[in-house]
Formats: sequence, C-alpha cells, structure tokens
Amino acid sequence: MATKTEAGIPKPVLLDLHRRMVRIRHLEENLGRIASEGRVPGFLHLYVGEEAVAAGGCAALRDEDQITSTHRGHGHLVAKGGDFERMMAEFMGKATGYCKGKGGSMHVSDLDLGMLGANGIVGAGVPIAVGAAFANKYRGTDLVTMAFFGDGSTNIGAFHEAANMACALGLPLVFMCENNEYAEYTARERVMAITDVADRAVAYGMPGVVVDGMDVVAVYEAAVEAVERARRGEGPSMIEAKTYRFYDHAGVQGLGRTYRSDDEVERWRARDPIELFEAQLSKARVLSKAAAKKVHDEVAAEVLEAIEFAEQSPLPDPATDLLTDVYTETGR
Amino acid sequence: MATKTEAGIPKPVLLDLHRRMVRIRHLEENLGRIASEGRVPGFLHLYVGEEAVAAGGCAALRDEDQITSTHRGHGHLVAKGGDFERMMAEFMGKATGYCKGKGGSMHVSDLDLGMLGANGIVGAGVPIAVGAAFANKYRGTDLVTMAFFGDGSTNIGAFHEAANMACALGLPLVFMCENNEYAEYTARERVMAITDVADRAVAYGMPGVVVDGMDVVAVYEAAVEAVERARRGEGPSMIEAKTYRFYDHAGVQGLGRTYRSDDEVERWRARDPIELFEAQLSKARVLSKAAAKKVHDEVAAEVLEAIEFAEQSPLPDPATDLLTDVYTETGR
Amino acid sequence: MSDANGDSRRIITYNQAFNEALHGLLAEDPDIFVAGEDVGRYGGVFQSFAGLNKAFGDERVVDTPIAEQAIVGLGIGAAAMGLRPIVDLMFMDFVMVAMDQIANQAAKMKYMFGGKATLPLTITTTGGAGLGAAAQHSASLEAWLIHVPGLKVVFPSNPYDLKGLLVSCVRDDNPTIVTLHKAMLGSKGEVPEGLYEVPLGEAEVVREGSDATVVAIGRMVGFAEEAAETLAGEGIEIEIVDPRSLLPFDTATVVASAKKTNRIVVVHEAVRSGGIGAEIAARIQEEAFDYLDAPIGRVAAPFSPVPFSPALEREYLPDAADIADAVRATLDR
Amino acid sequence: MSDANGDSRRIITYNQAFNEALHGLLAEDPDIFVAGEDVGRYGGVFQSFAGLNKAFGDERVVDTPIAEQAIVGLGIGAAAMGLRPIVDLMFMDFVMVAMDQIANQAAKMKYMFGGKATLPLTITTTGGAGLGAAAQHSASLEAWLIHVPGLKVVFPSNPYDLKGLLVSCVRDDNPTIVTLHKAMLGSKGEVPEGLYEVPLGEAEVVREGSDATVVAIGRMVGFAEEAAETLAGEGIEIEIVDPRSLLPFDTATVVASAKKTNRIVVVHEAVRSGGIGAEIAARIQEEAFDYLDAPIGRVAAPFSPVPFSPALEREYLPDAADIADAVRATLDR
Ligand SMILES: Cc1ncc(C[n+]2csc(CCOP(=O)(O)OP(=O)(O)O)c2C)c(N)n1
Ligand SMILES: Cc1ncc(C[n+]2csc(CCOP(=O)(O)OP(=O)(O)O)c2C)c(N)n1
Ligand SMILES: [Mg+2]
Ligand SMILES: [Mg+2]
Repeated sequence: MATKTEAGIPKPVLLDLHRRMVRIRHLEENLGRIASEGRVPGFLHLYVGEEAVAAGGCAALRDEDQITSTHRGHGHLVAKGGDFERMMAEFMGKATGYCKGKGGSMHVSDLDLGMLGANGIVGAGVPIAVGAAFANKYRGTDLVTMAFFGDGSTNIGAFHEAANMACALGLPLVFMCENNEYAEYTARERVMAITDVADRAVAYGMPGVVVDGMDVVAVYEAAVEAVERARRGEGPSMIEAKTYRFYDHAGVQGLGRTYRSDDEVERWRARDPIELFEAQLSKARVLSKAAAKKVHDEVAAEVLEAIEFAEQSPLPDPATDLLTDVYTETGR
Repeated sequence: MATKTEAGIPKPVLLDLHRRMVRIRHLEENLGRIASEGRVPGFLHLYVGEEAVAAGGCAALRDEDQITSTHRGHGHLVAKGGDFERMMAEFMGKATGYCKGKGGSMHVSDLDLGMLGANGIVGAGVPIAVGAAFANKYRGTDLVTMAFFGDGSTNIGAFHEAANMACALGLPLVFMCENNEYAEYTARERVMAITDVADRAVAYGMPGVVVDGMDVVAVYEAAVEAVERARRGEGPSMIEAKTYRFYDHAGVQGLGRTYRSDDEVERWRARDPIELFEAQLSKARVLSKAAAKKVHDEVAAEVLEAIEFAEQSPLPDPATDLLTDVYTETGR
Repeated sequence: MSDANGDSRRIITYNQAFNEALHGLLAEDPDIFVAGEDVGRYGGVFQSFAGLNKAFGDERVVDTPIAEQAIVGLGIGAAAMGLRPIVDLMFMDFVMVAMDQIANQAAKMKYMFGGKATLPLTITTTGGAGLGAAAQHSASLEAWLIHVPGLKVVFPSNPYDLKGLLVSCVRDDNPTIVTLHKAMLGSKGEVPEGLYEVPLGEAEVVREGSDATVVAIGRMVGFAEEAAETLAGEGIEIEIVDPRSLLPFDTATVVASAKKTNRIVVVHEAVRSGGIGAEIAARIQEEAFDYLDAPIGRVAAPFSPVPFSPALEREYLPDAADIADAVRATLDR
Repeated sequence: MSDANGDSRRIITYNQAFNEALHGLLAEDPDIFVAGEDVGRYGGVFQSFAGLNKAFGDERVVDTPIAEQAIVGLGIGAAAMGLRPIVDLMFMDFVMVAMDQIANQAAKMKYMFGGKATLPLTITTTGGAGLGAAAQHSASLEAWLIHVPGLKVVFPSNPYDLKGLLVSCVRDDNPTIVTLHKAMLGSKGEVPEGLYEVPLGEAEVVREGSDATVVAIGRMVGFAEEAAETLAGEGIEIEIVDPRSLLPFDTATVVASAKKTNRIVVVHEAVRSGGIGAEIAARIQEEAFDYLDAPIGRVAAPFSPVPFSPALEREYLPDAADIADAVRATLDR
C-alpha cells in the first residue's frame, strides 16, 4: 500500500482531484457547522476525511457514467459534479433542493449527473448499480457504473447478491469500498473475521485491490484501471480504500467518543488526504500553497453563497407538493 | 480431490456410512416411484446421487448436534436418524407424519434429532443454523451445528450474512455445501463466475476445502476435521462436496432433459457413491457383495413397511387440526 | 376453436396468455427485457417464459442467480436508466426476500428524488395455494402491496385480463406487480391475438345481480361465479365485481354496486386479518354507509399458515360453497 | 418525584422504561440474551440498550454485523434450541430486509413442524416518523405484521405499557414484535420499579366518553388525548381505546365501546390504504353494525412515502387537530 506519487498524471487531472476534495471538505464542514446550529433537520452523515475516495473514484469516470451511493452520500454527489445550492437547499428541506425537499441528506441525488441517489438502507444501492451497469451493457455503450459502499455494508445480503450477479453477467461495474474501519459505533474487527474487504472479491471471481484511501492519487490510479477494464467489457473489479471518517457516524462530534480513541482519530487526521496531497503538489511545484489557498477561498465562498441561497429558498408547500411525485402520470 | 481410501477408519464407522447412504437411496427411489404413481402430493426434490454428502456429514456428528437443511432435505433427515414411517407419512400428508401432515417434503423436520427442518426458501436455513450454533456456544456445550446448502444458495444474501456472522462470532458451525452444479435448471457456471464454492470461505475468514462428494470417506474425513475444529472452539469452516443429482430438480425424470445432457448424467451415474463405496469395501474385505445386498434388502423392506404404514395412516382432520399449532399456548 | 355458428373464438390458457403477451411486448419494444431465475433457456419453472430466450436471446431474456434482492435491484437500476425491465420472482413468497428493494427502493425512489426518477419496472410472480406446495410456496401478499405508495398492483382472474393487464403494466411508467395464481395456469379463456390493454384501476362487473354484491379477486372470481349459479337456483341473484387491479383500486364501481344491492361480501384467498378485504370493506362503509342493509361479510382463509396436506388445504381455502354461505348469511339478516 | 400529598410516583421516559425492562429480564433469566447492531458496547443508537453490555457482558448483549436476515435467523435458531432471544432491528424499515426470516421462517416454523417448534423470540424495533428521518427511516408497518399468523405484535403508547408489554413478549413462547415509536423515546410517564406484565391482547380504555370512540394506536393515543381536551371544551366527550397489542387484538373491548358511543374514528400513523385501521373498521362493522350511527372514520397518513422536509412531514402526519376534525365530522352526520 505504498503511497503513490503524482508523477505521470497530467497537471489538469491533479488540480481536478484537488478541487474535488476541497469542494467536498468545505461543503461538509460548513454543513456540519450550520447543523450544529440547528439549521439542518434530520440525520447527517458527514464525509470529512474520506474525500480522496469519492474524488479519486469519480475523477476516473466520465460525466455520462453512473454512481450509486450510501447514507454518507454528499461527497459522492459533489465529486460527480453536484451543485452546492441545490444540495444545501435539499439538506435544509427547501423546495429548491435536488429532491424538492422530499429526500434530504439520505436521498439526495441527481440522475442527470448519473448520481443514482444516496440511500438510507445499507447495501441497497449496490443492486441498483447492477441494474445501471446492465443497462449500459444492454445498450452496447462503453459506459461504466461505480458503486460506493462502506465496509459494514459488505456484511449484508444485498451487497453479496449484487457482487455475484455483476460478475456472473460480466457487467461494467466498479465496486468501490470505503473501509473506514467502523460501522456506526462498532469496529470492523468485531463484526468481520477478515481485515481486508478486498479479500471478498475472489468469492465472486473479480480482481480486488487495497489502496491507501487517504492518497487520492492511489485511489485515482486504481479506479482508472478498474474503470478501463470495465469499459473494455472485461467485467467488474473491487477496490478497497482504507480511509477514516474524521467526525462521528452522524453529526459533527469528532473527539471524546467512547467507541474509538482520540489517539486513533488524531493519527488518522495526521494523514488528512487534502493536506497530504497539497504537500505533494507543492513539492512537485504543481500547486503552490498560495494557489491552494486560493482554491479553498473560492470554494468556501461558493459554499457560503449556497447556504445563503438555501436559507432564502422557500419551503415546499404541503398543499401543492405533499402528494405529487408519488407516481409518474404519463403512460407510454 | 484424490479419492480417499477407507484405510484407518474403524469398520463400524464404514458400515455406518454405508447403511446411511443405502437408507437414503431406498427411501428416495421408492418415494419417487410412488410419487410418479400420483400417491404423493406437492413438490418433491429427491436426494438420489448425493447420499455421500448427507451420510459423510452426519456421521461426523453426535446425536445431540444439529443440522439445518434445504428444499432437498430428505437425505439430511435420514442421515441424522430420521424415522421412515413418520417421513413417508409426512410426505403423504398424513396425521402420523413428522409434522402431522402440515409441513410435507419441504418442511419435514425432527427437532428431537437436531434436524431443524427442511426449508422452502433457498438459503434461509443457514441463518437458523447460526442461531443453533450460537445457542451451543452460549450454553458452554461443545455441540456443533452443520448447515447443508446447495451451490445455488450461496448466491443469495441470507447465506452470506450467516457465513459472515458465524465467523465474526466464532461459532461452532460447519458449512456443508452440496455443489451439484445446478440450481434448478440453470448451470452453475452461468450464474457464478467461480468454479469452487469453497473459494467463498476466504471472504469470511474461515478455511474452505473441496472434496469429492461421491466419495463418502472423503466427505466424512473432511467433516470430522471441521466438526472437531468447531468443538475445540476454533470456529466455522466450509466444505464443498462436488456431487450430482441423478434425478431432475423436482420429480423423478432423470434423462432426456434439455438443460443437461444424458451423457453428463451417465458420467456422474458411473460414479454412484454407493457403488463406489461398496467396491472399496468389498476390495478391503470390510463388506462382501452378499453382505451389502443384505443391507439393501433389509432397508428396502423397511421402506415398503413405512409406505404401508403411511398409506394406512389417517389424514389430518380439518375440524381439529387445521388451526392448531399456530401458537404455543403455554406462557412462562 | 369454432362453435356451431362457425364464428371462431381463440381459447388459450392463462399461462399461454402470459407467454404471448411477453412475446408481443419484447417484439414491440427493444427496451423491454426479462430477467429472473430459470426464465431464460429453460423457459421458467412453469414454462410461462417458454420460447422467449430462443426468440430474443440471452441478452434480453436473462437467467439470473438465486438472488431476489439483486433481481429487483437489476430492474430498478435498469429502469432508472430508461429501460423497461420485467423481472420475475418465481413464487410470491419470495417477495419477502426482496421486500426492501420492492417497497423501500422501487416504490419510493421517485418521491425521494423529488419526482426525477421514472421507473417503468414490472415484477411478475405466482401466488396462491391449492397445489400442496405448503406454507412457503403458497403466498397471497396483495394486502402488503396495496399498503405501499408508489406501487401498482394487479391480480388477474382470467386469461383475457392477464394478458391485457400485463401489457398495461409493462407500458406503465411506474413499478407494477403482476401476480399469476399458480392454480389457474391451465385455466382457459378467450384471448385476442394481438396486444391490447386492460386499463389499470378499472374494475369489471362480471355478473349483474340485484340481491347482493360479491367483490372477489384473482382465483376467487371463478368460485364466485360457481356460487352465483348455485344461488341462482335458490332465486338469489348476486352481482360479482372483479377489481382486477388492486392498486389503483376502482372504489367507484364497487361502491356503485353496493348502493345497488345493499349487501356485500368480499372474498380473497389470503388470511382475513389484515387482508385486502378489510380495506375494501372499510371503503364501502365509508362511502355507502346509508345503503348497507347488513354488515359487509368477508370470506377469506382462516388465521394459520397454508397447510401442506391436501386434506387440510382443501378446507383452508375459500371456495364456492363458502361464498354461497356468506351470501345467504348476509341475506338472512 | 413527589406531589403535594407526598406520595411519590416514579416518572421515567419511554426509552428508560424499555431499558430497565431489559435489565430486569436479563437479570431474571439466564436464557435471555440481546443481539443486534450497536446494541452492545455502545448501548444502541438511541441508548435504549445502555448499560446492558457492561452489566451482562459481550456473550449476553451481542453486537452483530449489519445483517438483519442473520440477526433474526440467529434469534430463530437460538429460540428453537430453548433460549429466549431478544433481537433488535434498529429501525422498523429494516423489517423489510429481514421479512423472510420474520414472516416465512419465525412465524411459520411451529405450524410447518406440526407444533414441535417453540420460538420464544422477541424482535424489538423503532418505528414511526416525526424526526425528519425521511422515507426509509420512518416506517409504520404494523398492518403487514397483523397479516402474519404466528406472530404477536404490540405497539405501546406510553412508558408503563412499553415496559409491561415488553416483559410479556419476552416471557411469551411465541415470536413477538415490540415497536417503539422513535418520536416518543423522551416522553415521560409513571412506571413501577420491578418487572410486571401488561397482558397481550388486552386493550385499555384510556378515557371514558359517550359521544364517540377514538381507537388510536402508538403515538396517536397521545394525540387523541389532546383532541379529547379540545373537544371537551366544545361539549363533546370522546372515549379513547388503546388496543396496545395489535395481534392478538382485543376486538371485544373495541366493539363494546362502539356499541356504547355508536360513532367511531380509528387513528394510525401509517398510510390509510391497507392500514390496520381498515381491519379494525371491518371488524367493528361486522360485530356492531346495528349500533353504528355513522360510517367508521379513519385518520391516517395520506398515500405517499414519508417526506423529509419538516414542512411536509408536519402536514403528512396525523395529529390532534385531524382527530378532532374527524370526530366532529362523524358527529355531524
Ligand atoms: C439495512 C440497514 N441496517 C442498518 C442500518 C443503520 N445504519 C446506517 S449506517 C450504518 C453503518 C454503515 O457502515 P458502513 O457500511 O461501514 O458505512 P459508513 O457509515 O462507515 O460510511 C448502519 C448500521 C441501515 N441504514 N440499513
Ligand atoms: C429465495 C428462493 N428463491 C428461489 C427459490 C426456488 N428454488 C427452489 S430450489 C432452487 C435451486 C436451488 O439450487 P441449489 O441451492 O444449488 O440446491 P439444489 O436444488 O441444487 O440441491 C430454487 C431456485 C426458492 N425456493 N427460494
Ligand atoms: Mg464503515
Ligand atoms: Mg445445486
């Protein structure tokens, strides 16, 4: 699991990887902030710390490719090109949100971007990814679907059925596991007798690799290989990115929790994927500290505008919105 | 997958293995016969050809150990000590059957023998085996549970969840896979991108071995090793027995089917587990052809008596039996 | 076949009606495909899918692993991408294995996404008892399904409706579930050759009558017709309403009949407690309260799993005699 | 706490009542154990299981993988072996993932085995909306469960009943499902210290009245009591019946109240179509037809998934005002 260097990757790609991570980070940090001020209803599962996985994975995809997501889906949508305003509006339950306020954090989605939805049911997004990949193959396109899922979700049946079916049907699907070592408040080793989720790939007959999930280049290069393999019609593969969530399972508490030690959190925070990458980039003279700060400032401003937009946006109107969108009215 | 010799196994065990297989064979052949005469209602999934798996597996267990089964469960119950009369009566829907005629072939069971039931839902027996194994460990006993399941069932979620949970909790559970190369009318290679189901063991962190499922000694020795491991508290293991069903998925048609060639069937029938074993036993002077025939004759007679018993047995009476056994009336 | 007058009527089985609807639909629209266990090369365990794989190939008539969650998920994802999947769950009992994908995912996706998703997904399955298939292969779960906003649910009682409802479901842009009753697969009826639609949400008055209304679904419609003959011999004329589609449900037609006959019996095969008969009865008394001369009767299975032994199963299942008794009871009040 | 007269009453929350019942039950019977996701060392996502793991150890308060089918299967197998498992499904929505193990396996095993199996299995879960948890974390599925012979189903509306019903369920020799309403976890009530049972199948008349009967379940009982206050101000006295256990269901008490007040409104949080209100209404009109002066009204959620935005969810959920309106409507007839 050696740390990859950026060598050989075109500069625009490196800058793109950086920007995607920064966009996720600022959206999530600000979302956490306003949530702790009580301005965001419902449950909130922040992606902070895992940015390299969504960024590295989605950077290897085309706009027309699809992804499926989880309950921790904000980062995936941002990495796939999600619009801050419509996201913030959705998280606040506003009519201008991606889902008109009907979905919220756990169901935010943008089918136009090929983001087939965050999902409230652990593992349930993976069978849906199988269907999207099936459609790509059925239509004879070379489009690829990437399913994001957590370590804990690989213990549930839906994941298993989907992985086996994708391999049996030889579908263009990439299984991207975010192994952050915990399922909610329970450590991986207490609910799984294996260390590497990637070991599960052989059970289905697909290649499985482990990468440093705090190293965006490592994730990106593994993703490119898996995506190209899928495009060539050679079937699914699995990538396990070892990563960590800096905040709690839900909400914004990071430290002082009983189920994991502050030491552990600090050790992982010391390998912040954005800081690591910025150090690499400045050392390689690809992006100076100053230039990096400029990216952060731009993105931070964009997030604040998005929050403002969301705050100003109207709530959905029960009289007109509550019972619409249950069925599609058009027949064929 | 070298064929094991009987060397080193005490004669009584060898004779026991032989008798268990013969008992299954005669029960099933006769059941198939009377079924094709229209004397048995409902669906019937015969075990003929796979006798070595149930016999070898159950011979490695104690009477107090438990097994879970599948829709193809007759062989498992016989191997665990099932009574012919109560089985035949159950298959015919009679009040004297194991389940008072309420369960039939797909739900035949005898909790007193530790046979936790045939099961109509593919894969659903395996989580129940996890519960039985948990109880054995919880009570501090050294009892073991063996879950029988087919190759096709390893593609469904329930199997996966159970396998992972058993390994995570370190339960005394043996996973015994009957790989007969088909799930109903669909060949294994069309729905699974791997050849050996045993390759799935590594996904859970348990040992997995492949044995010749037509060689009862091979199955028995692998089962003994796995069972002893479980008794020692060292957790689950998986055994994949390569076997074949001589008859159709359901019913008694063997040849002339579209989904598999008669050649294939004949090749496998040439490795009839009972004939193979009897050849070994007579060569080793453990059981002469004559003595073997005697076993067959005894068992055949017992089966005919059981059919007679079942025929003579009363049907359940709707007035008194239909709505009983839905709930347990005793509280605590 | 031709009758004496030489005008030819096309009589085929319920199972054939299903099969020819699929042939027609796959020929009509390249976006339609079929996936499920043994539905491909083998043609399905009941041969309901016979010939499709040969005619349309492995790509469009797909054999899947035993994985009901992934089978429905396959349909959801493909439908979200604009295809029109038909996925099969061999027995309705297996709906339970895939319940999350059906009720939490397929049914809710459009709403959760603020209307953006369109899921032209059809799920086919076989329900009902009567074959000695015991407690895990005899399910009648329509009551669960009508409790799920986002789904459309049909339960055809004859070959004509089966073909027309299946066509409507596959052409509909929402997740639909078509249940065949496995004890009716060989039952015959007149069916036109080409594709046609039986509209979703339209009940049919199968028989006109003035003394009482029997609302029956699926296989129970045939039993109601038997009961009607018996009762006619006693001078009792019942009206029979077959809702055909359970969600959306044609309350208006049922209520109109209730207002006409003033006495109602609702019939289904599932157990009474929590059955669809409760919902139908609740709606009738809500909308026709002042017209009712007697309590709305329910004929349904008693409260137990489906027994294996035919001796018990026969008694367990509602039949024509039970329906006739219930009608007499409501008239005796 | 102590009131003016100095007699001390013990007031705790709904969640605490659940927790102390579990502490008492595990202390009482070594065959009882708890298993589920995060229920062990962490004490459960709502801390409902707090302290149990510390008190009884990892062996008896077990953290499991995310695997609802295996969690219920664990309970079934262990119960068949004579233990008394309490398995938790964090959110009622996840019942769908485990539906086969619950409804095909646990509920039917005894019957399929001719009575031999005894399954003292308790499933605990949290249902209901009101927390902005959206469409997949707000389920009310009791209507599905009462359609399953072999299960027992309770839905406590207050801390006292929660503790007593949980004790009864765990001591019962059948598969039982206890649903906590997650919006009520902090609600308070008087609860005795030791273990006691609230019998399964016994409804409670929460408030006596003569003008109309409101049958409300779970969280709706509190709303009905609010509505009663409002209506009392208008001179309308309603009787409130809380079934408490939904299967078995105390039809007699509900019917007696219907015969007394002649006007009934049934209230639940789940969507109306196929909801438990339909079954309750159907039974009342079957048994009290001649006593009814108006159609039985139903107050329930409209036909859509649970919306996320509190602006929509507030409107979506039945409340005291809806109940009061429904009572007035039935009286205006
Ligand atoms: C079927 C199901 N079971 C349980 C839950 C509750 N739950 C939500 S997130 C979560 C943990 C998921 O762990 P993992 O897959 O590793 O993702 P992570 O949260 O670590 O990103 C659980 C148990 C759920 N949403 N769905
Ligand atoms: C959940 C579920 N899906 C489908 C079926 C229908 N079915 C019964 S047996 C069977 C094939 C099982 O194959 P395998 O596990 O290999 O067992 P075998 O029949 O070969 O012994 C299928 C698909 C079922 N009973 N349950
Ligand atoms: Mg995790
Ligand atoms: Mg097989």
